[in-house]
Amino acid sequence: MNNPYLPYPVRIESIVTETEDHNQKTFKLVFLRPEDEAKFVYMPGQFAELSVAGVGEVPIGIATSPTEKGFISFTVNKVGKVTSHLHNMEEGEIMGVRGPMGNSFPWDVLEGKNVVIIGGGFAFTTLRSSIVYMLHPENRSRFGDITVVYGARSPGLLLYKEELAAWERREDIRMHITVDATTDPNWKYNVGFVPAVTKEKAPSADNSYAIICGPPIMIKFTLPVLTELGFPPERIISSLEMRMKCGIGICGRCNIGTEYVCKDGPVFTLAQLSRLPNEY
Amino acid sequence: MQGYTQRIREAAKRLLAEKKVDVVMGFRKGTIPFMNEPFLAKSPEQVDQLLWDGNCGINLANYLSGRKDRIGIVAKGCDSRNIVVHLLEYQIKREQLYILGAPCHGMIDGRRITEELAGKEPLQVEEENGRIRVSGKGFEESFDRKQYLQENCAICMHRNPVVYDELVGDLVEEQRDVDRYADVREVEGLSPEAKWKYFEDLIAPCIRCYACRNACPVCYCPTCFVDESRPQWVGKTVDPTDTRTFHFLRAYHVAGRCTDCGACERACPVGIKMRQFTKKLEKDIKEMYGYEAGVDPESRPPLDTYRPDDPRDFAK
Amino acid sequence: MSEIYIAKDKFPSVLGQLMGKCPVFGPVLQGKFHEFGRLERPEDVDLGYGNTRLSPKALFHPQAEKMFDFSLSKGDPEAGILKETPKDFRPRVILGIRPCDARAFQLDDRNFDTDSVRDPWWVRRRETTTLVGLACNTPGSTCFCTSVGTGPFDKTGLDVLMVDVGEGYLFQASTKKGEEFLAGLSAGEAVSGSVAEKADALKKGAEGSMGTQFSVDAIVQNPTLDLFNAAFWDEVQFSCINCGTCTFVCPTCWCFDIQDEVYQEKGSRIRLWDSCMFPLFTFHGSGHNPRSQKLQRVRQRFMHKLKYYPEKYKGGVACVGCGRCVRQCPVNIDIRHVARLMSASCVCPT
Amino acid sequence: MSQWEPKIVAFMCSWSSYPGADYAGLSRLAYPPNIRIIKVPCAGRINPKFILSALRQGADGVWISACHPGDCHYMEGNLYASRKFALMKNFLEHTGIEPGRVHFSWVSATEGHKFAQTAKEVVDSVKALGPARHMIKKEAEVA
Repeated sequence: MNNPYLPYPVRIESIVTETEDHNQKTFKLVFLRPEDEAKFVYMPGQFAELSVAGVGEVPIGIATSPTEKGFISFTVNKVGKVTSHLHNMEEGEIMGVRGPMGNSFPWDVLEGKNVVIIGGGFAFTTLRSSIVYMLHPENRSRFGDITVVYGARSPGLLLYKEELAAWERREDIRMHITVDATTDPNWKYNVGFVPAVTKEKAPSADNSYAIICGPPIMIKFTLPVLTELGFPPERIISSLEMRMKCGIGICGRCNIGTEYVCKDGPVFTLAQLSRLPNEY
Repeated sequence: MQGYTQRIREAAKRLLAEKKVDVVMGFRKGTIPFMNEPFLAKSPEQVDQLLWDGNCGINLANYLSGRKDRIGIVAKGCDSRNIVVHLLEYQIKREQLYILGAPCHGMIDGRRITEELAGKEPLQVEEENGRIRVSGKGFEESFDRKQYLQENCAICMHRNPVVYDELVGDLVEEQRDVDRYADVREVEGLSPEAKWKYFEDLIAPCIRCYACRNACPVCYCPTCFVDESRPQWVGKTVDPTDTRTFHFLRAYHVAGRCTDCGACERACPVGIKMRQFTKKLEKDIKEMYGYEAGVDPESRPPLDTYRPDDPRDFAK
Repeated sequence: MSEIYIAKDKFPSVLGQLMGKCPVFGPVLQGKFHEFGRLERPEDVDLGYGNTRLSPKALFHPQAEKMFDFSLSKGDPEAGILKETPKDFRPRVILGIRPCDARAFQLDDRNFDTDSVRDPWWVRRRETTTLVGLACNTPGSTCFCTSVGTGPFDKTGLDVLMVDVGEGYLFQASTKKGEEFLAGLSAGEAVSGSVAEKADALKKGAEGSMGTQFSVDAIVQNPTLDLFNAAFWDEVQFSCINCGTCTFVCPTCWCFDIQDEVYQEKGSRIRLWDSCMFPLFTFHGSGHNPRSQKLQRVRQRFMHKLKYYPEKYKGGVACVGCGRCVRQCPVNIDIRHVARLMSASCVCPT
Repeated sequence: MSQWEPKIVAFMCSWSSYPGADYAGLSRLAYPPNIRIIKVPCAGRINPKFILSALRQGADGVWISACHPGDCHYMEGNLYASRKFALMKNFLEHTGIEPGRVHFSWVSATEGHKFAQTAKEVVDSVKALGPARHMIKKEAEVA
């Protein structure tokens, strides 16, 4: 019987420190066995359990897109026992990955639509996955306009800086990068909080879906802006975080009412969340 | 003890009506024999649910930590001692409390009576004139109350509340000639190997549910050592060494603070006599530092102070 | 389905033969309480018991079990790679389990054995186990199985139901596994009319003594958010001390934690019972805790059993009425009382 | 068994016993090599969890050493510690840890001789008891 708790062994191919506070590192992982890689079929918005023998597991969103072959990447915020251990690991070391887990962003529904992506801080990982996925030559024509609002506290805390710059140069994606504040004289993008920038750039709600991931405070103040712009709750999509262990809807801790965030989520529409107990 | 219920209700009604307190903490009738439920009366209309009998063994001081309101609380001897511990440890302010002292006749050990019934299920329990009358389907038996007290109650030397604002019954005579530590001395006399085995057997049924810890009024740490992960001091499974570590440190952590209220043993779903750990510490503290927990609101707890003449013969 | 009768004086030798064929587990007196244990001798089993102190769920979902082992030794090419811990999955019999407890496993199956994910340990143990239940002739005062869709003679979770008819036991098979079990028993006699009548009378008597204590349907009909926001939780939660007793003794509480342990140069990944009563259960790494308050945790337990579960799986509540939590709660929080509050016609938020 | 040498974890106050060990070294005094010293800012810093942690990880003995009463760099840390450890030692022994595994001493920065002498006493006492048998966390005994 297939054991859903058994991680696939992977090797850490590279580690990139993303932010100036060194709290975000991106781990590029390569499967030790090709058959495991073949089984790891995912879509943007899903996550996986990163496993370190003797330390434990931690659920992290998949930062790569399925269009990127030969590896998967995870950007890990240093917070607790497992993530702190990961931050001390080195390239070449062996660890484990279990997944993919959860639903993804609703790609069948998003087809043919304009997509507005709103992200804040380090919650940009599965959003990066989504952008890369949509911009892939085979996929780009399946979506309408792509608008991105991405903010961080300061320029040094933005993830994936080189890719952001590359996307800025493209014609087929509208980028609105912003920081809360900066003293950098060379900063050439926006300054302001994500809700304010969203309001200012006013992406059209026509035929559009909004995907929003970020700190709770950002989400709280951005939702009214989206509503004002005409996005109904059914078209506002978010991804939740929750303490998890099994990641497959069995161990019981990540529920919001009837829904397990690990299996039935982590992606929910605002309409779905409004029907659930406010306990997340 | 008859009449306590009435006086508790009257006092509670008065205190709530006069807005001297916001709530009154006491007990209400339980749904099964030998059990009452801690209850918080918030309005004069609710006070008639309050009652008192020999099944109010849970220590209500446990519910005080961190409260910000003004509380009327029914307190038997041990509850009042734990209120003192809370005061000493700044968990509650005296002016928040209106203590309804309940001089205690000891709480009933329902488990022991149930054992005596050998399979017959008790359905009704009544106390009268020092007897406990237990009845069920097709039987009725009577027990001498004195013989069926919780073990800690049988050796209790502070049945009267040590602090109170008002009494709900007459003070009772304190027990004098009580040998509190006969069982501890028995273990002290064993060889190290036999001691190890004794405690091994004692905690073997433990399921790590933490009922003992959570029922304990002095266990209020925001993060208990068993929940610390960096470093992780103790494993979370039922491995015997981990279970031992838990019980050992739990007991040590309440040293000089434990009033032997028996809440831990009463709460334990698998019947572990974990007072065998705490009583040793209580005995040593009494012998070495002359301190009894929760008796004097003025003197600092024993591990929060020292004396120049403390015994130090254990050191080289 | 077939049935046989075995006289009590012949039963020990029948049991002895059975134990020679496969491991047999049953209610055993351990200290002052009964627990399920492996029978070493036929006389170990005590079928005169009321119910076990802990539920028998540990037979399928042990309180702590190793999932994987691994090496951490430097230079070991396999270091850090998890290997499934070898286990004994031989066929076995659990004898004398109560119908409510057996029914609980079926409710738990919906969690462990789904279309998309199958828990390998749970599923293999379930597949290799034959459940031979013992009907409750005299249900206890804290039992309420008939209020939650099972009963003292309920066969639905069992392969075989045993009824103590005085001089002997009536065995009734209700599954293919049960048929095979009966076929393998020696000394079985045909069931006489008087035995069948007696069993029937016992069943009627036991069920009749219990009645219905609250309406599950009414709870299921009340809207989730009304129940969630109901005012009564504040009163229900006051006395709770947030220990794990109710969840650990419960046959349908399956939640678990996963912990890694390291022993010098090797280690294990272990899963162990966890409890929604513990704050750590939902404590995020960030410090945020969606159920930081006692009220939220108490509500979660009852809502999960009586509202979320029936809603998610379309039927049944995650409670079999065994009454263990009622008897063992240190502060007398009674699920029957809570269920009555939840089934009241209006629990609208105040 | 003849090959066995005890492992002893020693928690030493950085103001007294730790420099005491240094002084013993400078004075070329021989003391047994079984001692693993963990320097702590004051005996008052030693949580009883540390002692249990050492035993759980397989220490055959634990030795705690502080400033003499009255000499604490922080005025009274050692006096609080003295109460903690008196109780702790009794409690460990009451629950089955053999007397002679857990030691407490007062050694000042200038007492190199006392340090070496106490080290020897501690090691001898633990050696006499043999390897630790209890409180050691080995592989979890679970299903």
